[in-house]
Amino acid sequence: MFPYRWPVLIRVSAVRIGDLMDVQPFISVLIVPGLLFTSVMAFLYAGMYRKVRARMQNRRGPPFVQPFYDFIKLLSKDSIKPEKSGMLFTWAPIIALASVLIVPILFPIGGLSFAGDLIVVIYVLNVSAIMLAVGGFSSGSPFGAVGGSREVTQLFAYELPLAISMVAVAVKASSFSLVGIAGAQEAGGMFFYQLPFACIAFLSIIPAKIGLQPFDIPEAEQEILGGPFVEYSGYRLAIFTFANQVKYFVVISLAVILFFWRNWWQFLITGFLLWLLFIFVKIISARVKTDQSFVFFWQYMGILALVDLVRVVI
Amino acid sequence: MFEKVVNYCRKKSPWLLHVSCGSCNNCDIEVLAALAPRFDVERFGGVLKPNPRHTDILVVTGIMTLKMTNVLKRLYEQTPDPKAVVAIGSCAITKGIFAETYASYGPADAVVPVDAYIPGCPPRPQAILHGVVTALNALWGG
Amino acid sequence: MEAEEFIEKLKELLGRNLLEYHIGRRNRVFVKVKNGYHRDVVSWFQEMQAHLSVISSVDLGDELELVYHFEIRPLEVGLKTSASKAKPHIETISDIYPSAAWYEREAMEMMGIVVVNHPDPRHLFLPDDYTEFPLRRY
Amino acid sequence: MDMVVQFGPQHLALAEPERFKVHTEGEKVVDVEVAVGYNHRGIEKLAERKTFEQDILLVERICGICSMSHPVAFTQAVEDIAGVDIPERANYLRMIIAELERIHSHLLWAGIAAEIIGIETLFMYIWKDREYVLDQLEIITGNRNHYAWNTIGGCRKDITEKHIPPLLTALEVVERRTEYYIDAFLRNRTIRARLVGTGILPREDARKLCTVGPTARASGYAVDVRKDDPHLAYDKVDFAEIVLGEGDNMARAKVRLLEILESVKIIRQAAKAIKGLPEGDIAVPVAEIPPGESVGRYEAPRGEVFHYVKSNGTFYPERVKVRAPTYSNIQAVPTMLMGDTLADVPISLASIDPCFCCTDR
Repeated sequence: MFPYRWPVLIRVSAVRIGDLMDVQPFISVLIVPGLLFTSVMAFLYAGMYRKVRARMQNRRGPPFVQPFYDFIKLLSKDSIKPEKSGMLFTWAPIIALASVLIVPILFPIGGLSFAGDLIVVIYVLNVSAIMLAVGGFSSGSPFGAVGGSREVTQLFAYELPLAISMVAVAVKASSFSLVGIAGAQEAGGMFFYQLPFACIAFLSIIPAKIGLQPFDIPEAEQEILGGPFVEYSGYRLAIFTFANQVKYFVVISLAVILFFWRNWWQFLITGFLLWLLFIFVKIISARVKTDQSFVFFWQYMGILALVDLVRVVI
Repeated sequence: MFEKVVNYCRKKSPWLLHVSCGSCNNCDIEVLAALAPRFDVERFGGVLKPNPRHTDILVVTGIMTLKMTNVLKRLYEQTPDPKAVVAIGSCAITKGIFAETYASYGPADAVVPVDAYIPGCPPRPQAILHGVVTALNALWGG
Repeated sequence: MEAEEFIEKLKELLGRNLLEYHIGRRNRVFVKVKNGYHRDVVSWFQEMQAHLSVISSVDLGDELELVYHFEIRPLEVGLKTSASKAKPHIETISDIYPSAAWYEREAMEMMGIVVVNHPDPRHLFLPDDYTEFPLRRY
Repeated sequence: MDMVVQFGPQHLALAEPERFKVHTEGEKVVDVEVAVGYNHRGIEKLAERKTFEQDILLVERICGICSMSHPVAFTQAVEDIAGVDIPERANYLRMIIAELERIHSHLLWAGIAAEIIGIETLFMYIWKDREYVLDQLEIITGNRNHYAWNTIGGCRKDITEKHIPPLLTALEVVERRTEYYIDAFLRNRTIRARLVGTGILPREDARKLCTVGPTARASGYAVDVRKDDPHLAYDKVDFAEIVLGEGDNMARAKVRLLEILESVKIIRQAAKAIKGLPEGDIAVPVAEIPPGESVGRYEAPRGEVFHYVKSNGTFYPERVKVRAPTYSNIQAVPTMLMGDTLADVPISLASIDPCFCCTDR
């Protein structure tokens, strides 16, 4: 999967979990916080989402491993490529998945780390959001185009508060790397009570980033038939939905690392609890319109994040 | 062995597309009632999907009216293989009480190949679930 | 306004052109008017803020008849005009009641009545290439 | 970018096929083209080839979720022609089943509206509670819909003493849950953000386009056949006619949910009145139908159902004309959608509670 010749210039940081000679970068890329662990967690998160949602609607709901069944079934179906769609139609889901899979490698649970990896995280998460929009545009159907444009407008909406709150955390921990932030929190206690406004701003962005109610405007099934996904089928759709499910896990654990970090097993538990919170928010809220989400992010959340940034800088 | 696993996964996650071609919307509401908590279709992994690209099973109701028939044909062609068609209600099976009408091309199997028939006017949601599940077992059960 | 009073008013308005009328149970009133005079009756109804329920078309054998159903609060009025099958031309009332446009389109495609200067005389329920008139009986 | 988005014949938000071509500039709706006829089954032609008795079952299958309104309107028209007065108890029986159907139809609409704006949970809750009403209907009439409850001259079955207690307990549950849903629709911020102020139909347009039912009453145009032309036993029970003024999607939701509470009140009064009447005489035999014509009107959950029946003395009707409430409400949709964004189109379409199979017959 990953190029064998991993670029030598990455400084291999101190290993938390046991010293595993020089095979450690491959383990951290392929197994622990990397591909295997992330995909298992992604399927678990998605399965939990459907089961808890059903249980809250007093239905029995599907088995926990349902996303796994859906993934295999979608892979086995034949994938139709509309002739009006461009070359990016096939590459958009692959790039989206690849960009989302990079983030967990930088997690402080035994993963690789280097000086400025918080910037890489911000950039890479945006790439996957843009790839969703590109997929929508390249699918050649009006619904896909509307879904793509909505995805881009929503990206602008939540980008400002996201960047500000992350910078606030970085300045507080005086280090732009996740390991550094985690270390600062282990020393000085969790950030969420030291930076409450930035925490609120970041947590409110997550539904928009993942595409959960009340901000899942791009994939609004009822209005534009699934938005960017409208023309996708077969393995392309499987990759796109898997990329989405990985994004569930990645963004939630990013929130835990930035604000609620104590040690690695507490990281897993808080991740599940936070995910429960977001499922609950999805269940009780309807889908707002694009302009309403724009107002919500720019006015309220932007100012909250700014307040905290100023508080930290002074 | 690989084939068994894939067939098992296909059986466990049927994504449905509901196409109403001139029905009295009682069968359509019973199909929606099959989603409701009392007869939850999601227990079998079933989800109602918005467009044909994402679906495996076409749930068809109603007599094939003049305007709706070629829409159904196009939807059938847009659905990727492997797919199945389930005809719900006596209208879709034998045109029911509207047998001598001028405004129909014939029951569902005159338009698309049908894999399972669920009689009733309207068939109860339990009957719809039973029909869909038996269709799944027949097609990919093994 | 009771049924008898309504008929008196109609008689003054139309005189000889009021061909026949019939008062049924639960104040249903059916009034037959000569073709062409139904527009001024309809505009009188419009002044009284009548509610147009529907326009039905009936095949009387040698004539095609349009029945305009209005609801004038206590009364339920059926205003009938008819035209011969050879030349089934009846004036439109969609400029007075906009919702009449669709009912007239249906009468046109189902019964073959030609509604004169109708805003958009396309087929409504039947596909566009459907030529015969299904509801004709004789 | 001027674009044509087509809410095609097959769409998740519409349970039945109907095509709406929406011309938009950016996300603002500029013009709407409505295409009907996908559900046209030629029922009026069929009705002329079947006898009056068979026509009742045919007319019942015009629409599945208002399958009590068409038979009631049809039988009333035929009874007017035959000059027959149906027994007091038959009027009450028909009214109880009609109001039960109004409850389950309004609950059905509330669930679908919640699903369209995104709250799937409210859809699941509402449709779970709708099953209580459907169970009662099944116990009394034998089928969840298509009750085959009417015949010319009265009813075919009777509501006996043992049906009443479970019916009243089910009504308690439904009443309590409806109050919860009214509270949910009015207080949930995200629902308010989607429903208030969208799909506005001013009173003047509602009157000019002759809209009927909750769509008209939500815009302040007081049209209710139960009050204007009292049929069945509506003049013997007291209930409020709910008329609001805003005319937006939230007003239409409020009208329907409040009407559920009114229907529960009506059924309670009817159940009490039925105890006094002798059990058993529920129909009057009708020998033959003289030539004549009449109009049957009934307040269906979506609006006024209108049947014009003309008979020629034989046992086959000369002409049966059916007008469903959505036929006139759908012409108000373009004026409602003007100026809204693309995201509001599905909820505004659903707010008139469209029943396209009634419209196309």
